[in-house]
Amino acid sequence: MTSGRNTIGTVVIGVIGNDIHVVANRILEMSLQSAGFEVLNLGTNVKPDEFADAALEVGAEAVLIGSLNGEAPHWCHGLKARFAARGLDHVKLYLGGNVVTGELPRDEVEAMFTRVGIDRVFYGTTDFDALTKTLRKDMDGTAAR
Amino acid sequence: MTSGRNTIGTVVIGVIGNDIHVVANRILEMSLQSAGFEVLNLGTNVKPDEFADAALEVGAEAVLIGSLNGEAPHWCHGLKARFAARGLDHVKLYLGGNVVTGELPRDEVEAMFTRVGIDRVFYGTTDFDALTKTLRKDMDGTAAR
Amino acid sequence: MGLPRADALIEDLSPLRRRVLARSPSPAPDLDAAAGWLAGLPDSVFASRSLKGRGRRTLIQPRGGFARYEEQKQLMLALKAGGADFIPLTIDSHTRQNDYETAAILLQRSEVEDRNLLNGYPLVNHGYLVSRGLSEGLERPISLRHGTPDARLLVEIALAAGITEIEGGALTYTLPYTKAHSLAEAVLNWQYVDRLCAMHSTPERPIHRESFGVLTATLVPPVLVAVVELCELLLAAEQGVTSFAVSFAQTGSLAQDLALGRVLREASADYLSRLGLGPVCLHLVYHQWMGAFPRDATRALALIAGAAQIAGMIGADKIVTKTKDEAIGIPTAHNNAEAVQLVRYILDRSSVGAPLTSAHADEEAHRIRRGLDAIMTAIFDLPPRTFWRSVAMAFDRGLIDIPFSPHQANANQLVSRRGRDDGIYIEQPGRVPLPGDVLAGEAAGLAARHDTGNTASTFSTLMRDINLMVA
Amino acid sequence: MGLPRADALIEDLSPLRRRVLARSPSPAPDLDAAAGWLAGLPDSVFASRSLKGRGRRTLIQPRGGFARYEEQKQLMLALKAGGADFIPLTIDSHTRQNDYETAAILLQRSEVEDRNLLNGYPLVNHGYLVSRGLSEGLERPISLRHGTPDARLLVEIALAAGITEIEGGALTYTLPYTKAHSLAEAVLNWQYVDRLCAMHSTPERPIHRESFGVLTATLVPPVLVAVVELCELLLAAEQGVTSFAVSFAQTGSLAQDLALGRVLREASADYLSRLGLGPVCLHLVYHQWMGAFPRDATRALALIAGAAQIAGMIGADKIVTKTKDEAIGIPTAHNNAEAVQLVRYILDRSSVGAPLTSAHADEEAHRIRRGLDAIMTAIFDLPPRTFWRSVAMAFDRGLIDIPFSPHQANANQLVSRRGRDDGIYIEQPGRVPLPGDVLAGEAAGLAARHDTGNTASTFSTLMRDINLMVA
Ligand code: B12
Ligand code: B12
Repeated sequence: MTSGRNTIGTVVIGVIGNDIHVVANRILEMSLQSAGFEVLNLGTNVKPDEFADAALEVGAEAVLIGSLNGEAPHWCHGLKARFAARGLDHVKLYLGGNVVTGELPRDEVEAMFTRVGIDRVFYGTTDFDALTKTLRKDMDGTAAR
Repeated sequence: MTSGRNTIGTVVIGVIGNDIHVVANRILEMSLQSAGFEVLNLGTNVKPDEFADAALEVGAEAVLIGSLNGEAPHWCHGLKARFAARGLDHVKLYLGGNVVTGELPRDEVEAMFTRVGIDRVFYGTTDFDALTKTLRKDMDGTAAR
Repeated sequence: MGLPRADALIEDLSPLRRRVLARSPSPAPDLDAAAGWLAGLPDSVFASRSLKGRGRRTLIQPRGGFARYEEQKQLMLALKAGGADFIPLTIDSHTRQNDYETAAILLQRSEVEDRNLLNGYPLVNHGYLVSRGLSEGLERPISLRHGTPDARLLVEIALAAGITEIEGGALTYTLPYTKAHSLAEAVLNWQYVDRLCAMHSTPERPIHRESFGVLTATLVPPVLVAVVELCELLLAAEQGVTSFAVSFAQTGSLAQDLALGRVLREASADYLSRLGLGPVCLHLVYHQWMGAFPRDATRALALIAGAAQIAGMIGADKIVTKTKDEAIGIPTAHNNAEAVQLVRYILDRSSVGAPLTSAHADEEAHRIRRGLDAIMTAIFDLPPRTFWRSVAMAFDRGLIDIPFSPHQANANQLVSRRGRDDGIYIEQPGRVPLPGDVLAGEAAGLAARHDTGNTASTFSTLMRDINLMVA
Repeated sequence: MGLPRADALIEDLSPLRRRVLARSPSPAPDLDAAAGWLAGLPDSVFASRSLKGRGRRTLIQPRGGFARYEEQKQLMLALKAGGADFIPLTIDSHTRQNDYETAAILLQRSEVEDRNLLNGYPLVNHGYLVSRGLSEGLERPISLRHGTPDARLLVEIALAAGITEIEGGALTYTLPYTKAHSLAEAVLNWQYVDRLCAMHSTPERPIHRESFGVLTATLVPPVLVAVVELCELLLAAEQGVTSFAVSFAQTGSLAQDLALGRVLREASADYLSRLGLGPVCLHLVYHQWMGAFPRDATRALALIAGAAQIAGMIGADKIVTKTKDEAIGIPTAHNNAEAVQLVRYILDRSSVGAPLTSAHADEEAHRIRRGLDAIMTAIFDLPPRTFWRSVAMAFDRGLIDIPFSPHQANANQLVSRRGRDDGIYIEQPGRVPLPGDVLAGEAAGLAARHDTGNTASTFSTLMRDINLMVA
């Protein structure tokens, strides 16, 4: 990844934990790029510290974390602290995928993760076009701050 | 049908109304014959009076009525009276098959038909071996009376 | 010697039509009411056009009929919303037996008591004027499904109501559906129906006729299905019908399904051209499992899905569907639409391009065709000078013998049961004139039955055979 | 030039085994604990014997693993009661990555909090002694299903626990399941596993090895599945494995399923005999749809039923099943057993005797085989003198290139998408050495796609291709 000029922002993406589901991750990368974002894709099997380190390194405004295999509750615990430790409180944390096992009420799932510092939770099937729009809005907010 | 000597009783069978489902009727005939009954099979499309006439003619102790296509509630109404009119009150009336449309509680279905004079109701899948045993017992009762 | 011939066509139907129409319990249409009404309908309600324009899509037709107009209309709209390509109008069992009186009583009681006391729509009692409303806003052809040996009045009213697909035929709506209706009469009555349909056809928008190769849905050997389908096709072609579908129901054996589908397509075209009949636009319809159904909803759905996949594999023009309620009773509109959706889902993922085959399927196809040709030749060679009389005689003499027909004149001498891979094989041919090599093939099929092998049929194997999909 | 050869067999595994076993977080079995335990088990728990004695039955294996012993045991009994022929032991994702520590923490928390915090059974943490109890009263073989590139310790413990079927392989458990694990190391580690299995095999009761031809379950072209399966078969045969199953997952195209099944069977036997390896008792395993699943329960069940029918049509030795919960999460034991019952119901009614084919399937089979032979020849011709090194090099050089592999060394130059009848075709071969005529055939398959025809792949066609069974 080279930090281009004509981009509307830089984001880090990846799949957290011991998770190897890569299909949505590849598609997400394509979607974000075609929407004009600069994307650093860490791929699968990404540990919390790696996300934080990468965000620091490229000056990402948001980190988009995928979790498909049911491990999200485990790994998201304490994630926010790793960003804080690097002075990255302002970096937006997005989480999406099969973030829990089984079907739970949407608000319950969202509460579960916002409680530990995730800014936005996308539970299940996600329209990536809508996602990029939300992201753009959130980033405008961050930039203005 | 010839009235044999070694039989344990004579029965009339048939499918009532404008009903042409004959598969169970054929199987029932075989089952009853192999259990030793003398069987007059009127086949399909049998109207109430035909049942009563046939029972009178062969001196049947029981009439086994099949109904598969949902017409039973219509045709069983007033059936008993036709037998009574011919002095055949003692003839047992059996009804079996898809005697109603849809799934209803068994006792509700039974009440619906015993109310109009059917002696025994076999709702849905029927074990014909068990049926012949019941029939034999019922006929012993009739004979003793 | 009675070969089917184009000049067997009935010249003037009008005197007869007047007599038939006079019997209507509802206001009768006049002689050209149907023609006028059909001319004003859009292409989208013509079955023959849907079939012709289907591309590689297998079209879907559910079954269903309710007593009251409103309920039937709701069902039709629900089925359309579920994705049905053809909308059924299934007729109740009293109307099928021309017992309009009982139908009238039960229709009235259904309306008064606000519940359904008929197992189908009593079209003759509702009449053509009311029933014209059924196709409004439907944009799909309506198919008349019944089981009526004398369907003359029913079809008069159907056409006048704008129904463009008429199912049935002399053999297929008599042998499984009646006990005592004379087959010879049925043939004459269906000649009337065929002729009527042909009269109401235009070159661009023919009325579509469809046979009902399902017959009794119980152990009917493929070769007899083929014979019956060919006879009805030829009888219809004699009367000028130009859009026709032969059909059959899932046999329970994939090899036999593949084989029968192929033979029906090939033989239909061959016989028409050899006899100088037609041109007829030919189609193939597949009925998913028509025998005893599993009560368990999951199994019923699996059976429905499996049949849809087979319809895709044989490249059927249309599949006629069942529902998970089949073993229980008349399906709800919701479950009926669910089945349509499911079948579409599977069909959209089951196209195969080239026809599938196997050594076994090839062997089955070869044997079915040999048997078919032998029986057809025997029918053609019967004494009568007209084909329709030969067909009736073939039945009387047991050349056509359908297992589990309720008809009292059916020979009941043919005995069939399941053999290799659950296929249906002939154990005793009765008087059906099958050549020795064909009978040897049937015996081999029986010998390869996996559980019992070549033991004679017993009561328990018969029960297992009938309940193939239940247990 | 590195042809597979029987003398590639590892002579003495003992020193290495001691080092591997020393890493166990649970009490480690000693070197001959497994042999002694296996010798005392009944024939009924040996996978190789079930497969050999299956007759014409396609056997059924569900998937499933829970964190806690008791829950896993209940699942196994429920699956047995549902009619499963093989009982799965699916391993959690931390253990798959040799992260026993995280697995231990989550296992403990699962026990304390009385809920399931792992997506499988952490066998290494439970240990062999506890896990021996799993097969008690089961009378069915247990199959180890995981996704572990370094499965040495896992398999040591599995064998000592009485598990007789080991799924996986160097390629199939690395390319879809890891990001950074060196393939060369994986090959060495799987040689260990193969050798270990061979050592614990007796002529009558071999330990069964099974490859995982599913790979990423996402647009993997059949020819690459065939290459990977052949490589793993040959690597296993080099180490003395005598019972082996090649496998693949439903492609979405019936023609490709029929073709791939046939090529896998034929090529497996051909290569072994040509190379003088074996004898190996060969089997074919079919995985029902492994890609993105429909959320709707009815569709999911229909998809499962349809796949079961295909398994019957290709005469698979075994089918591995999914459940209606697939799109939602780890299935309940009840829904898992329901799927097994459903698949049995369909399979019992889907045998075809002779293999099915079609002109398209023949063409597909021919092309897959030509491509397979070309790629295998290219692999054999690589510089290394041992086959295992050639396999690793083939991957490094992009001769083996798997779409949607998460592995960072995967070439990702091969581009595939769906074409004729939803089959998977290669648009850009990257560095996979396919002959010109094969590539022309692939292009023709793409051109015959019914919706877009031969337009280049776009984001929206990609989404449609991936979600073939969802929408
Ligand atoms: C294909 C697949 C595999 C392939 C993966 C190949 C690969 N390398 O990618 C293979 C066969 C190898 C595999 C393995 C396993 N899998 Co898997 N797999 C699937 C499957 C069938 C499809 C996934 C897929 O590709 N979908 C297509 C994409 C486009 O959709 P998606 O991933 O769901 O993504 C959408 C949303 O989730 C969201 N989204 C995804 N990521 C992100 C990220 C962000 C930031 C946002 C905002 C949104 C978002 O947007 C996408 C579009 O709507 C699913 C079940 C299903 N969905 O049908 C199971 C599933 C995900 N797997 C599962 C499991 C458990 C495993 C295993 C652990 C094995 C096991 N125990 O069964 C191993 C994983 C080992 C490991 N280390 O992780 C479970 C997860 C259970 C849970 N979460 O509760 C599932 C749900 C199946 C199940 N019911 O058991 N799997
Ligand atoms: C095969 C079949 C046909 C064949 C019949 C061929 C023939 N001539 O026999 C064809 C295709 C021609 C046909 C036509 C019709 N059918 Co039909 N048919 C069936 C089907 C699929 C199987 C019946 C069968 O043979 N089963 C095998 C035998 C062995 O089982 P059985 O008949 O159920 O009998 C068992 C029990 O009922 C009982 N039993 C039966 N008779 C008797 C008698 C006695 C005395 C006793 C004690 C017990 C008993 O014991 C048997 C063993 O357990 C059933 C649905 C199903 N069950 O899956 C529908 C079904 C019976 N048909 C039905 C209907 C409505 C019709 C039609 C009116 C068409 C329509 N509207 O859909 C026409 C009938 C026209 C008419 N005039 O009657 C409905 C009846 C609805 C209801 N009762 O609520 C059913 C349930 C299908 C449905 N869900 O709509 N049908």
